[in-house]
Amino acid sequence: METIATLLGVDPFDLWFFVEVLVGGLMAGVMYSLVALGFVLIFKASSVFNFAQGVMVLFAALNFVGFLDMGIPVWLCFILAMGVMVLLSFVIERVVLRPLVNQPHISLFMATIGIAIFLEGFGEMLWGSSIKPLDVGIPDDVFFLGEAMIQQNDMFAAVVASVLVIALALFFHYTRIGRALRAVADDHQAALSIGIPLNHIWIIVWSVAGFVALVAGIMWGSKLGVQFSLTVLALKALPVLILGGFTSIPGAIVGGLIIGAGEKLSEIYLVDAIQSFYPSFSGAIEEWFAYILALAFLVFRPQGLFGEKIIERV
Amino acid sequence: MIYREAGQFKTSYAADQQMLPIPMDRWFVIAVVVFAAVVVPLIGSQYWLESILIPVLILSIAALGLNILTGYAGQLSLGTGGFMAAGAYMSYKVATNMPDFMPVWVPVLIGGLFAAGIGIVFGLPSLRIKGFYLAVATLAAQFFLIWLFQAVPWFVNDSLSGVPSTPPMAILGYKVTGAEAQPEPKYLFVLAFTIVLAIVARNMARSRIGRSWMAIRDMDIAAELIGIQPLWTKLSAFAISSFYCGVAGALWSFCYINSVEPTAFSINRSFQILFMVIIGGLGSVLGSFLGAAFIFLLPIFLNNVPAWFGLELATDIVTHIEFMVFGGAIIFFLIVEPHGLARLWQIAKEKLRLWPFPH
Amino acid sequence: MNTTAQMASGQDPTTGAQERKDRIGDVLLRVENITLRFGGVKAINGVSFDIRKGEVRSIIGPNGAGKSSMLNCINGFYQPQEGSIWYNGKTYSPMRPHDAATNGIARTFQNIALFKGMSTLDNIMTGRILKQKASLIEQAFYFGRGKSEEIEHREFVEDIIDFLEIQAIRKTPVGRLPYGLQKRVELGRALAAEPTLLLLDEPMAGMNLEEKEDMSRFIIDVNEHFGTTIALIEHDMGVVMDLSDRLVVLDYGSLLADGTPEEVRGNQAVIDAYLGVAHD
Amino acid sequence: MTGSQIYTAAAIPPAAHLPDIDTYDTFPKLLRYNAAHIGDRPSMREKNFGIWKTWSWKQVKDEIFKFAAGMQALGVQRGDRIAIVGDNCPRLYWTICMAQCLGAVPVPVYQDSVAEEIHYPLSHSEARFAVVEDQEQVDKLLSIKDRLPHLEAIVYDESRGVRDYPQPFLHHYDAVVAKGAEILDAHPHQIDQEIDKGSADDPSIIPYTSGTTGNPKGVLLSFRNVMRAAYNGARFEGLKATDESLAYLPIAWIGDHIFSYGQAYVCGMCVACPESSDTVLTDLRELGPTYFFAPPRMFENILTTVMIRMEDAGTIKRGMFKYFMDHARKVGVRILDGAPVSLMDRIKYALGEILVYGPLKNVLGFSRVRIGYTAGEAIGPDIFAFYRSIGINLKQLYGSTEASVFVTIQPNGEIYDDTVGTPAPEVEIRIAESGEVLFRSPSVFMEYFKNPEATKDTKTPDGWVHTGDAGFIDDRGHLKIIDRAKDVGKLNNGTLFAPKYIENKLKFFPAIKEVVAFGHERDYCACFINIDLEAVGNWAERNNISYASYQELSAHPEVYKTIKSHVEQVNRDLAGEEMVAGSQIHRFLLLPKMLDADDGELTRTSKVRRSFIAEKYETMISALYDPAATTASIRSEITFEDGRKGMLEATVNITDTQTVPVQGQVAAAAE
Repeated sequence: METIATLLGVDPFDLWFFVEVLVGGLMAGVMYSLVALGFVLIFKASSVFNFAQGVMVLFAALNFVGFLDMGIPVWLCFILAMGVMVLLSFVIERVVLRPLVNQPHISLFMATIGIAIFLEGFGEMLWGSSIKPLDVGIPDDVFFLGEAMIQQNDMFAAVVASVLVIALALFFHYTRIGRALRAVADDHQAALSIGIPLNHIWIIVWSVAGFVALVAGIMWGSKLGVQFSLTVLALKALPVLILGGFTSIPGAIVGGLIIGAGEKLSEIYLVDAIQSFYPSFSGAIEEWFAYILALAFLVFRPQGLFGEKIIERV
Repeated sequence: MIYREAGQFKTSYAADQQMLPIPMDRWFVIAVVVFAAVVVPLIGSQYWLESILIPVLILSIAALGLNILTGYAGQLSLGTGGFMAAGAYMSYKVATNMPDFMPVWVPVLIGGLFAAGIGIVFGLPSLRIKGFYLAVATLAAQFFLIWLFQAVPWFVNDSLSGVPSTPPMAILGYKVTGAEAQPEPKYLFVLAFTIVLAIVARNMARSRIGRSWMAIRDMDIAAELIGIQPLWTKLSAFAISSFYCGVAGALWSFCYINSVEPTAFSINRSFQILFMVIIGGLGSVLGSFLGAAFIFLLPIFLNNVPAWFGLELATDIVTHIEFMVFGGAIIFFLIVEPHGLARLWQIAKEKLRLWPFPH
Repeated sequence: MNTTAQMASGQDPTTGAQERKDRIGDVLLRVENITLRFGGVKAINGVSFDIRKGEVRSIIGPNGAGKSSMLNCINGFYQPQEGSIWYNGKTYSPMRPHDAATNGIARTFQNIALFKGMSTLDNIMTGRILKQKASLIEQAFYFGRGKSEEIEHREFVEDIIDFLEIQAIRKTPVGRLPYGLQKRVELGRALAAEPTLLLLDEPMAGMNLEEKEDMSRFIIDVNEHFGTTIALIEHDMGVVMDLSDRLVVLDYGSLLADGTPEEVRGNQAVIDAYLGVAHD
Repeated sequence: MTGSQIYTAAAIPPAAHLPDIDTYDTFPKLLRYNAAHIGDRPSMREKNFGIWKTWSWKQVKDEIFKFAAGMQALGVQRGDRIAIVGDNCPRLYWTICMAQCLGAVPVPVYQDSVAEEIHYPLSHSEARFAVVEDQEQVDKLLSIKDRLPHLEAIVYDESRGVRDYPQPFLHHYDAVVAKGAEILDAHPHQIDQEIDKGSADDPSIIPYTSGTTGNPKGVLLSFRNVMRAAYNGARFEGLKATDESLAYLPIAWIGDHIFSYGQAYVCGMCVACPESSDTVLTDLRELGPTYFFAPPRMFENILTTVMIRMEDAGTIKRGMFKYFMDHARKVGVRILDGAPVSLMDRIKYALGEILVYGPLKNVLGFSRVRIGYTAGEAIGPDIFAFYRSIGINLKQLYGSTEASVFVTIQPNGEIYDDTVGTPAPEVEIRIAESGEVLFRSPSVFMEYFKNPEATKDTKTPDGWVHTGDAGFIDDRGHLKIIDRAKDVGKLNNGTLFAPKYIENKLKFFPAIKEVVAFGHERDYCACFINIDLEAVGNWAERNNISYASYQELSAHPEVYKTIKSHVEQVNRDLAGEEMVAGSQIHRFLLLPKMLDADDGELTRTSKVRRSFIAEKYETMISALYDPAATTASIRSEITFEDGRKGMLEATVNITDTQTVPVQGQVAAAAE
């Protein structure tokens, strides 16, 4: 059996090939990071583990594409899609979060699974379930870094992600709402004393997460087309969170990059190594690499790279 | 209303601790079992037996398994599909390689035991992590296991397609597995497993092991200080839960889809079974059955209802509605009745016991 | 029949006190130089004391004195960085939860730690878990020991239910019970383990007078009828002075005083600590 | 005292399924008979530790024999009295039989009495031994022990709290039985020999009657007395070994002695004891007895609870309940009595049985009741009809301790709510010229223990017993009781005044809890009324009437209006009955407090203490008879729930009521 590298006709130990794989992986990682970012925002502000974040990416992208197909200009589509996400935040706060306040976290977690399923059906009900190509004018040529081939849209996504992270950092640091959101992560009472009702905070934070989802959806949609498989890819954000820690925004970014790069590199080099011992090995470890890595982390460092240690008291 | 409990008092703990202490309930359950075992095979059509009852029963077994882990022991799992696959692949391997004199149920049980072993391995992280952290760990099991069974062709005897058909096996000359088997024996074969496993689940729930699970679920620190060992308790829940899932996976392959294929045990299967448990009722044997029936039958219902009103709905629309209904139902139950259909049943029963008084 | 000569009505108080003294035996547990740190904070600082068989030993002190931490060290939930615990002939450094449970140390918690999803009966039955030996197969098919043990332990548990007068809530899920009854169920769960040493962490916190009286009566009854050694944390000084044979006073994690209620009552350091004289 | 007609029961055949009580003429002999013939059938049950612990006749016999041997070793001799104090529990019932085995006489004492009240029966009976239930009773006895010179030893059942008591004369039941077992091992026939010495005319028990005045009297009953009564009652109703009853009324009360002991031994049936006095209703529901006795008050309380619980039901369910209850009222009693009823009505009733009556009987624990008795006082016709209409064979009986309970019983198919039935088997009844009811039977008591005076006053030399009740036999042959003979008085115009009769009529209204009527040697009849806090409170809640106390609720004008309409309804009833038409109620007031046994206003069995009340509320009574007064005041000491004392000061309104003119008399119409 031939290895992937030999199939591609390159020497796996070529430095430029390595760079190419690494950059490709890092770019995929940026996508994971974007989804993970949404998780972290919501988790920090409300301790809700939002399983629906992945589906929100799909849902946002579906809305965006749907509006675009109506011939609406791109900027207006973006605003409309964002409006839908804000509306969604209102509905979720009213229908799901408020009745479940003070319930065990695990119940809220399962409720977000319910939201995920519902949105999946709802989004496709509105816009159909076929794969929709998305072109918002992001360049998709390639350029060469040395001998390594790099996708332009990957670079674009990286830039957008960076801008987004910086924007969020500024938002959290320099706006009153941002500060309130940070406060609420530490202490609900403290947030109340700032004068913003908890309900509003939830709506805001879910809207921000919706915004992140929309951006992630547009990036991913441009690359792969808007389709159902986005939600499965979004599941990859879970191991990213384990690595980065649930409460850390930098953790989400770094975790995403590690997983993105790790799974691409291991697919090439680890499989290569295994196949030299066991030639019938079929590879495709990309499917589980991230999860097993997360599992290893869970056993040896459950709080992740950046999370805080939990002390139990009686 | 139909209960007549006056005079049905208990004179011993053995009587008070029966599986169904109220005689009325006992008779009802016996009647249901007799009906399912005797009447249903006589009157059930092939469609009903093969396309509805068999899958519902098998899914009930899987839901029982997940309920043991999540409902009783409080360990959330998204890896049910993976454990089912483990059972399916291993029992295929055994069934195709075992000597002829071995009874049919042996490969199914070995499949279950293999899944139990896998469950223990993936349950190990539960000693250090809880809640959604654990959910992610079990996702690892899901993706890794499905990959593993495709990547190692040994499990399917190096079959070229990778999706081999399950071999026909027989009890007393009646084929109970594979595509050629008649629906009735197949159904009874599945039913037998379901009944035994349900009784066992119920027994465990009311014994030391069940109380240990629930203690760990409700207050793990206090449980440990009482002398309940978290290691043994959690791993036993993983093992037994995975055993159930493994048996369900094997039956799914041998008696329902008649082949061993990875897509049958994807992440979607894991979610499907999780929904059964949530909607049916966490920590309830009955709930596992109600949930399985609800989740499995709802799409069939949604497919047929528009037709009764002369409406034609495209299949994909129905699928979307189905998703929305599931999602809505999960949120509804979590908010309104976190203990699911089983609790609704329980409430109805209490009402009947107190009839005509409201409470 | 020996009749009128000895028919003094009522109880002779001296007889009772003498009997109590007789019941107290050798040292059961000795805490030796325990130091417990959380990060840089010392919760307990080199504390030593002992508990004798059959006595009621109270640990008192202001909030944050390290009382609960002390109990947590004794039953192995916290493992102190220094020091050891000598218990019934063996030294443990540190004690592990499972050691404690198997050696007959049971406890109740300051914030009730019942199993909310289970009935009163099942909660108390969990106290018997270490005594149940049925195999998985016996439990799964409810035969042999799987069945006989359930009945045998149910009988034991029913005795406790009767003792604590909670028959009426036998099958009620504990989550639905009022606070005072939950505390009682928790005591029942601890008693079900037939403990040699019973650790009670503020058993009367948040109770009204009547409930406190009931609980005091149960504690005395447990001590007298079952001969259980009791280590008690309690804020109500009246209760503590009435119930205890000896007291340990902790303050800021250090031992402040150790002795009989009378001795402790007269101890200047204790008076200062309770009157809130400034520490430096 | 002679001259009037003697009424007797129709002869009924002897019961072939019951043992011959002339051969087995004491309870210990019946115990041996039952242990030998139906040894494995249940004899007693007790709800304890969560289950109904059950003892077979064989086990009971063994236990009693051991206990008897142990007590013998403690010094019990023939003729001794053994006091029994405690709630219903098997061991105390066994104590009765244990005493009878040894030829000693059991003296059961009301367990809720305070120490002072216990003192009299114990000292009067010169009990040498006491068998008591628990620490509470031990403490009571210890507190009066100094004044009980005969009392030598106390045996207690529950050791909790008593274990460390130093007194050497305290013995644990288990220890006595263990000792007895040792003795029986050595001398297995010791108890049998003692039993053989007993015979029908030996004293079997001395229940003390709770008199309204003076000291209680010990009613000495022989085995023949109790056993014939039990036997006759059993064959009259066809009781069998398969019947079950719940023993929850005081052991010291003769009714319980007959229903839960005498008839249990005669029929070999099973008697169950509740877990505690607080759990009687729950235990009743679980046990589902086939043979049940309750005082009218209990049936009334249960009915009130049913109605209140149904208020919370949804509209549909409530409508259904009302519809079928109306139907039951129409045909239920007729169906129970076997009277002809149309097919349609029967079908409707059957449907009601499925939807309402059956489930209702089930949740109340009456599903299996074959025979239900009520006695003690008159039961409200509506209450009586309610139970009968849903298919419970509830009957009234009339009896007394001196008769070993049965004087009259309502026979199946002849149930009238205003009579207490026909003479019980072997009972003769005669009405004295004064209107007093007298009876004679083999079950008439031997004598009042150590009280020949009282015996002579009550029992004539030829065996007739004065009941003290006034009544008459109606044309259906049924006895109708009007009142206590001594309470029946006359108004100034000579009209018969039967206060109890009037009071009971009023008490049948759910809103009225208690009534005290006055009129003897007065110009007209007037009364005090206690409203029922539960029923009226519930009504107030539904009508958004707020109130802070019983006193305030009682004073509410709407409440007065309702009660007035009830009183006028009673007046119309009275007008229709020739003998009492003149004693219609002219004025009433609502008392500001509940009459209470703790204040001495009621007896412990909840009977009104008329003379005490007349004295205490003197000011109010005079206001009732002062035509100018529109209000009445009271100042008196009362006892609160927690035992504290307080002062009650209140002024309440007096209301005049409409009376109905009666032929030959001119009733004063209220303005």
